[in-house]
Amino acid sequence: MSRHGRLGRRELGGLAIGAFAAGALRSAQAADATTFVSGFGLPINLDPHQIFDVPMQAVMLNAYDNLYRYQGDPPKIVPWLAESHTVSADGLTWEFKLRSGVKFHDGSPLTADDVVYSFRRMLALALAPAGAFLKILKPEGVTAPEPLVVRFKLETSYAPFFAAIPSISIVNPRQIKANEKDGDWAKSWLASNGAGSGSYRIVPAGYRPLEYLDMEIFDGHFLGWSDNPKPVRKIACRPTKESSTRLLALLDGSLDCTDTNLPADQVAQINASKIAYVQKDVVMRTFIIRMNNTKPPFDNLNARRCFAHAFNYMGFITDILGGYATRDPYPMPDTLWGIPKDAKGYDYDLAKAKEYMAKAVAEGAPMKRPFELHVQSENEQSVQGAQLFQSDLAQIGINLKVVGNIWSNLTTAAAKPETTPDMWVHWVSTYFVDPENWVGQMYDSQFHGTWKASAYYKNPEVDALLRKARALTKQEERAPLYEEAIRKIMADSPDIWIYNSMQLQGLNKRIKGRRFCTVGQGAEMRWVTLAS
Amino acid sequence: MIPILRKLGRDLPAMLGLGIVLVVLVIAILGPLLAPYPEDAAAAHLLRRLKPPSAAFPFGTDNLGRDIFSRVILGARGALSIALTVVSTAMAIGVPLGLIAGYRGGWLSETIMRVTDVVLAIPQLVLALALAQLMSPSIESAMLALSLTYWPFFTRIVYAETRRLSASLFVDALRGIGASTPRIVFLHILPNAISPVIVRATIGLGFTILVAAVLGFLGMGATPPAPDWGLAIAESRTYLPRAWWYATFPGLAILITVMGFNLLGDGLRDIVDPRLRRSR
Amino acid sequence: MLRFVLRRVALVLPSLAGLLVVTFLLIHAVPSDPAVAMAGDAATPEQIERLRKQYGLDRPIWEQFAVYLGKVATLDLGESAFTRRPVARDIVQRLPATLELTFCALALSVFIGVPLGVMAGLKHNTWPDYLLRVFSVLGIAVAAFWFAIMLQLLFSMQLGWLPLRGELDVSIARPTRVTGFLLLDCLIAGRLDAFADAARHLVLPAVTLSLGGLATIVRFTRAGVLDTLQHDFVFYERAMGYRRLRLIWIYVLRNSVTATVTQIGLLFGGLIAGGVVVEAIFDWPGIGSYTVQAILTGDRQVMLAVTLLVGTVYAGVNILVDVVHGLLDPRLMERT
Amino acid sequence: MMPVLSVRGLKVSIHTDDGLASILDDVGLELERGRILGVVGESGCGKSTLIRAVMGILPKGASVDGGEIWFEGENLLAFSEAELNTGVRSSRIGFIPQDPLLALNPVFKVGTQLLEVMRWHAPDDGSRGNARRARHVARLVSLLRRMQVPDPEQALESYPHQFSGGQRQRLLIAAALACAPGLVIADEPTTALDVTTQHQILLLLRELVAEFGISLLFVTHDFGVVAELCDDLCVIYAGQTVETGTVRSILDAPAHPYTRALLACHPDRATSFLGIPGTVPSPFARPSGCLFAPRCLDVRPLCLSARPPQGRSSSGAEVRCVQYA
Repeated sequence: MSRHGRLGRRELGGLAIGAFAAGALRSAQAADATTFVSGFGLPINLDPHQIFDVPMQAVMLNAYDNLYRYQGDPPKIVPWLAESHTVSADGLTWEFKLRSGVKFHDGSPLTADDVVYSFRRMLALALAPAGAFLKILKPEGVTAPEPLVVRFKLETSYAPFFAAIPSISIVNPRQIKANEKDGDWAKSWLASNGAGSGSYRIVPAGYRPLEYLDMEIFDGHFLGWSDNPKPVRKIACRPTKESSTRLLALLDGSLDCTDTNLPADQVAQINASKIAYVQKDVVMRTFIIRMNNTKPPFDNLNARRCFAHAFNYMGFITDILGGYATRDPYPMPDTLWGIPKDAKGYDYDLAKAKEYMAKAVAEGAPMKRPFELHVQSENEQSVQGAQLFQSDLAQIGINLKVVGNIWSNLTTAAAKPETTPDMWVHWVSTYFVDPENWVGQMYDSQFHGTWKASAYYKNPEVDALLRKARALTKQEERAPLYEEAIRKIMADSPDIWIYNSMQLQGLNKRIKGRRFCTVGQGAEMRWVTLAS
Repeated sequence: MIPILRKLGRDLPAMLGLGIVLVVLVIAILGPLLAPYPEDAAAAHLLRRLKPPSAAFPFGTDNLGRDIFSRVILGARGALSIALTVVSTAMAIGVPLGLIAGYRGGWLSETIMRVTDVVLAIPQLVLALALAQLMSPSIESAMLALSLTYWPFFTRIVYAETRRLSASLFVDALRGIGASTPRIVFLHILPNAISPVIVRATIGLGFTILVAAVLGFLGMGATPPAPDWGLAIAESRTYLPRAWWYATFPGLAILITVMGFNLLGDGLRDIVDPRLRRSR
Repeated sequence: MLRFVLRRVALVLPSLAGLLVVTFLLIHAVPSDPAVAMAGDAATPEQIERLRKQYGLDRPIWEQFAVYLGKVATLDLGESAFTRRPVARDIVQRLPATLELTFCALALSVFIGVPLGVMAGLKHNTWPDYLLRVFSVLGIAVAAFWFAIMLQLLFSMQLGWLPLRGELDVSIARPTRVTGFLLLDCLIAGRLDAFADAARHLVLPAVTLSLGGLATIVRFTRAGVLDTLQHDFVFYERAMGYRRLRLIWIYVLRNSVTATVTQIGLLFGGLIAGGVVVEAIFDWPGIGSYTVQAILTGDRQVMLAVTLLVGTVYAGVNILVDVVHGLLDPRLMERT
Repeated sequence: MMPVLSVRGLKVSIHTDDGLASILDDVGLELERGRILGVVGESGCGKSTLIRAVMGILPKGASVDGGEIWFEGENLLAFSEAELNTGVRSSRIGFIPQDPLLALNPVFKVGTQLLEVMRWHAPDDGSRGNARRARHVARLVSLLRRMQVPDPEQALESYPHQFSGGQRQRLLIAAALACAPGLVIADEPTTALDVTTQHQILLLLRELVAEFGISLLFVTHDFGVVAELCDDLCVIYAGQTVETGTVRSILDAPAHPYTRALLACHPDRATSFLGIPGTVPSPFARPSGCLFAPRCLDVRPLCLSARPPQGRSSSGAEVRCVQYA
């Protein structure tokens, strides 16, 4: 492996003596062609039934299998452990036919009973991944009528059910039961071990929570390895905590890929190097400034419109994000179905903002009070966006205070309208590819109390449309309902929708065969080859 | 007083320190008048992000296109008020407690020292977080958290020195001739124990500015867009090493200010310390 | 001496109990709800409510404290709400890494700081003294992360002498865990290659972390030496013809380091917290980043356990400091 | 016979923040072998500086500007610091300090401190390593026993603060004699002690001078002590020797007005309680004439204009006063 621009290495190298010198030479040759050093973040634990977030995808997609899986860009849901599925006309009964001959890492066969066990475990733990299922699926609703058939009997018709199926990993009940304590479904054990059938197997000795994780290739994976004769044999997850270390490690060759939150300001520097480049992918991840619609003046439409016109969307995207994002005026990714393409979003126009402000003031809205905008202080981009907003609002005489805060406090505060800040900033990532993931959970008033619905927006017409769309199974029938709901939501301007993300990831040039999908953000490793 | 100033006048580094402190004070007071772009305390100028130093922007511009020179000038007030408030509050609590604990002995001393141990052992971050949440995150909550975690340092130092001194012969002698306790403690022990206190305090001024920066970064202290020096360094990490000027100039500001206080502190220490005075 | 140590150890328990009460109250004053963090991003309010019940978070605070105290008494620190692992296990895994780093940093600070401090004291108000004073201010005023990045740029990127981050190279197998201290484990396993690699990984973080302590030690040692040099015994010892080097490095130094030793004790408490930034930049798998993560996710069990742990380490170090004080100056031992 | 110590015309000045201070102006004295020479003067007259100059340990900023210091036929001023440290201090010149508590390092055992001195300065008897150390311990024990320190072995294992003032002074006397020097300099060694202990120490010193064959330079401000202990006397005022001679001759017939005034103040023979009017002249601004003139009861016009010459009194003492010129 060659190292980039090391000036005067030969002259200065003479000074390095003893073990240090020997070690330096060795580490330069260390990264071999079968070990992939990954910079993806680690989930806070390894149990796919406890955690459901972006870092978990990187573990799940490699160490576990699921019935269906999102593949490709744009994402398509494709059969994985299941060969096919059927759904009854009323949308309540789903049957999945499993592949035969699938083996877990311990060599035992994967059957319908194991799938049933996995879903029941997920429901019993009732943690993040269960969010989409708890209301519509009871444990006894999952059954295995045949060794390779799994049947789901839903309580109510719920269209996003199928979209959420890939979020559930199938675990090995034999390993789980062997490590169970006091009927805890082995949640302590699985938090730092693996019990799956995926392309890679977790090495428990190589795991320290949030620090590092080693995974080894599973030669007996059901897909075989004929499609990738020279796969990565060991994935060494070594996430970086600091943005500068991440950059240096990539340029130094000791990191094969960064995580997917590379700041736009580092793109040029990475692309200028001989060893790495920046991969750009459009993902479904929207950036939003929330407004608490219950707190005056945000209960006033003109006031909300005033704020929506005061954000410098293009300035933020072009200058601060270096153009690495797309302006998305809708409340969900504009690449998703269900978007009313004719609807016009809000643009940056301080004159209009002033007009709306005058109207709002005339209607008695307290526009002169100081406002608080809470940001996630560890996230530079949210801070920058807030400061930009603050600077523009100051020009029209609105006093905005930027308050640094942390995610857990913000989500706690968002549980009640009184404690929810005037405004706050967050992203909405793809948990499953369905409008339900965005508008469904953000603007249906039954979700008030969750951070996704923290605008506390309530419009009975929108509620009705969203609920109707949720109960239908056919996309053609659902799409117009979402389009209409979104038109109404946009007219009410409950939040400030800013952009849909472009994912920036630094990659070593030796990486070949990477396949990208917005779910998992390119973390699935089974097709990757490392060129020597 | 006059002889003290005269002595200080002959101490070259101390004069340099005094000069720096005075200049920083003036900048802190007149900041908005001196800064070429006083509006850059809050404004954003996207078109001139991360520009290297030039005639128009002697220290370059930051990630939102703000003039770093102006922000360094505007930041002096915040830095001084944090550092001075925290250190003087901590001293006001810590020094008397240390004197009492060191001189009195017995259960009172034990109690004070155990409480000190408890407070010292509370991780600063946990305390800062709790206070930030109770008072809403702000520079004030950070200052309070820092003061509350810093005073035991003074108590411990003063305690150790007082214990050493009150064992010494001259204090025995003073007791023998019937000097009152406050007289012994404040006129005889305190001046002898003051030297490490001044050293600690001058170190504290620097630490405080930096710790406040770390707290700010975790959302528990100075918040953007405040032109805080420490915050600027913390924010600049993403842009290092390319935008070297972003961290360098606020860093130099901290360095020079802290150095000013330290040099002055050393000079004062030499003057206040009676043993050193005797040798002159 | 033994009685003194026993008495101090006995006093630690009430101190730790006090610490626990204070921390418990503080943490509970924070509005961040651990149930929300536990439930995860996609959770519904019902899920959160269920967790709150399950973990007794809906009970009155004194009841929660009683339950916690009962568990701590049996050395059960509970389970982390987010890693789902026993907190004790997480800490046992991570603490050695932090202690190893802290200890090396402290050793560096002492072995460099004390001689420099003595030199500055001896050369009082001359150029070497001024330079050392400025140097020690630099140590305080330079932000650790800036310094760390500069070290990385020079020694890892430009010169390639030292690794950029981490504890051990990806290609080197970890030695079997015995003590948890990586360097020790390498030696126990007889793995000199791993030892050399681990030692190389330790250099940059330890140097960075030593910076603040170094400055403190230089300044306090300097002040101590200046103070000691005023004493009559220094003149007497010169008059009796003590060798200059022995006079300074044995007879003067031992009288000068009381305050320095106090500071070293205080630094030890601060170093674990101060390690947060260093651990983050060098991806050092220690307790600092674990604590920050716990604070950011509102994980009360971890915050309490870390506080308790830091408190215990701190109390231990300070008993040690008092013992060292006693060894340095026999008069102190007689008074207690 | 050649004197053990001979100081001639010694001048020492010191650079301070307030300017150049003249500490010793013109000091001369001679100490004959086997005798005890008392050096007497008020505080601030330069006694300590005289001792420091002889031992070559002047304070920072001080320098010898003139004069000679002859010790056993060698010019001490020509010695380098290293030569003094290895070849003179302790081994040839012993030192007894004023305050035994402050002079002992508080954090080391007495034995450690005394052995440290012997390790470098005790006469070489050919033994090495542990044997040498054992011999040193044995010598210290016998010396301490001679000094009437109870339980000498235990004493070596104790810390300075564990002794009484008198015991500590005995320890330091033992230390001064440990390496068998020819000359011992004592800097007001009894000032910090009570009268009974003081008397015992003086008796002890008297005996030791004969017993160990040493010469003793004894600095004090107390004529009573001088009368009890010394053979010869040297009176110093404002950095100048004003009168030297035998104790007998000077006490019987003090010649210099300063000596007379000092003696008049001594409680044993006080004629008034007034003391000497005025103060010692500032070292920064010495008068051009006789330094004592501003305070002298017998001042003449000549005293104010020129430095007085050296003269001899009827009793044989050397006197710096116009009256005896």
